[in-house]
Amino acid sequence: MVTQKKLLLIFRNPPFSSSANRDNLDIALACSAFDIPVSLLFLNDAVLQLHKNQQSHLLEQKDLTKTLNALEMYDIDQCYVIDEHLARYQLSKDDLILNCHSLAREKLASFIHDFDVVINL
Amino acid sequence: MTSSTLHIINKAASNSQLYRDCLDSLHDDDGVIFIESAVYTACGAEPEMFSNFNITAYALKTDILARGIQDKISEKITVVDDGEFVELCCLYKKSVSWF
Amino acid sequence: MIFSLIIYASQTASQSEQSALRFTRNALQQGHTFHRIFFYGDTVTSMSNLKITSRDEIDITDQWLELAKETDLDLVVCIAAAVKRGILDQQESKRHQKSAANLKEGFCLSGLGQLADAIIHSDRVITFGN
Amino acid sequence: MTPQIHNLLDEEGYLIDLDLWNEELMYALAKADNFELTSAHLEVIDTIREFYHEYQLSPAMRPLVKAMQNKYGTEKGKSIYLMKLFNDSPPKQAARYAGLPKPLNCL
Repeated sequence: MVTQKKLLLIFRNPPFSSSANRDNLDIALACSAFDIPVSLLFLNDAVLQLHKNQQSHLLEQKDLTKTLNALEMYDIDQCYVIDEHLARYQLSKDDLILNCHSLAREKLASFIHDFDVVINL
Repeated sequence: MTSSTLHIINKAASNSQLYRDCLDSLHDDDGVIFIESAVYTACGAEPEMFSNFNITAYALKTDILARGIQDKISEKITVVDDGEFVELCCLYKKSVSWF
Repeated sequence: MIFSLIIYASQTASQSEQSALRFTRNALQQGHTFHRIFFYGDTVTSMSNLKITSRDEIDITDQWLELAKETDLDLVVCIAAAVKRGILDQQESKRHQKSAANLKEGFCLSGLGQLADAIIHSDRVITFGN
Repeated sequence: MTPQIHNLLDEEGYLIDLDLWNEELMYALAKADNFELTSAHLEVIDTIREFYHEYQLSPAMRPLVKAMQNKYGTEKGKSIYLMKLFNDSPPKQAARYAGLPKPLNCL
């Protein structure tokens, strides 16, 4: 039995800017099928990916927020945002589609320190 | 072997948000290695931004030589060759890439 | 030490794939092994066998294949990323009823499960991206 | 398999144009496999279609089990229940009959 590694996926992009968020989310779903414990951190502009009321069809794109909502069905419930990053866009946790834990910016380093593998797309 | 993280950064310091996020992520005893365009950060006064932290900053020799900036590298930076970069990845428990 | 790499970088837009290649060569020289090299995102476009590299330039894709020949590297190209960008092996070409296949021989298309497997079975997972 | 149906499917038997799906086609697909769809199968196919509609994603095994559990309770929300019901991998076979894309992340 291989010991379980804790995986952190860091998101850094705003919605619609690149396929990185989609690609990172796909990693999360795949890893959960392999029982790897996955946490997601939405850094900076990536908090906007979680913003409610997006209308991706206006840009003829698939709705990534729908797939983000599926995380819970994959037993991925460890989602994190940084307080200061929410504040920058005048967002509160109520504006987000997912129930996220918020972290103080000063706690970021020790948070990342605890993981075994980090993928930062 | 340490329990700390090696941060691998490959963009020039003009990507200020990337550097800020990387700085926010630095834990005590972490290391940072500048590769590709990030080796420019190893020049002059730029490494100052890392001086508040108890970290070691490295820069990749091949990328430095390729850019012809070997005379400009700050004394605060440890220059490592390709083999030593691999060794660092073994020494630190994990890596986080910033790009 | 067992490494796996994630390469997430367009060959034309960045130096990252070359950095990854150099890293791999050096690690192999030191006696380390690689569980898998996983090509993801825009990286996969460089695995087209229709790509032309000018004769006075070095084709990094060929360099991977040469290295793999000597050392048995498992070079996996993410299937979802690949088909989206028009990189198809025979099977995908047939499946999607396309007229040709263009994945360079020596690379294999497979799912993200291969990345999950690499995370489980490697001591270090290093990302090279742009 | 009748030639008409065959033309609508890819190599692995998934529908190429998802909008063409209807119940009649679903039964025809199962019949081509010599597979009889019962009401128990229809519950899974319904669930998988609802899942896709909500999340734009064909579910893997675990989320399918969870969705079944949420809808029909613990008795039917078990992977062994689904595995007994289908002869191929349940998420794949149900997705084919449901006219949905192949679930992601299969090895």
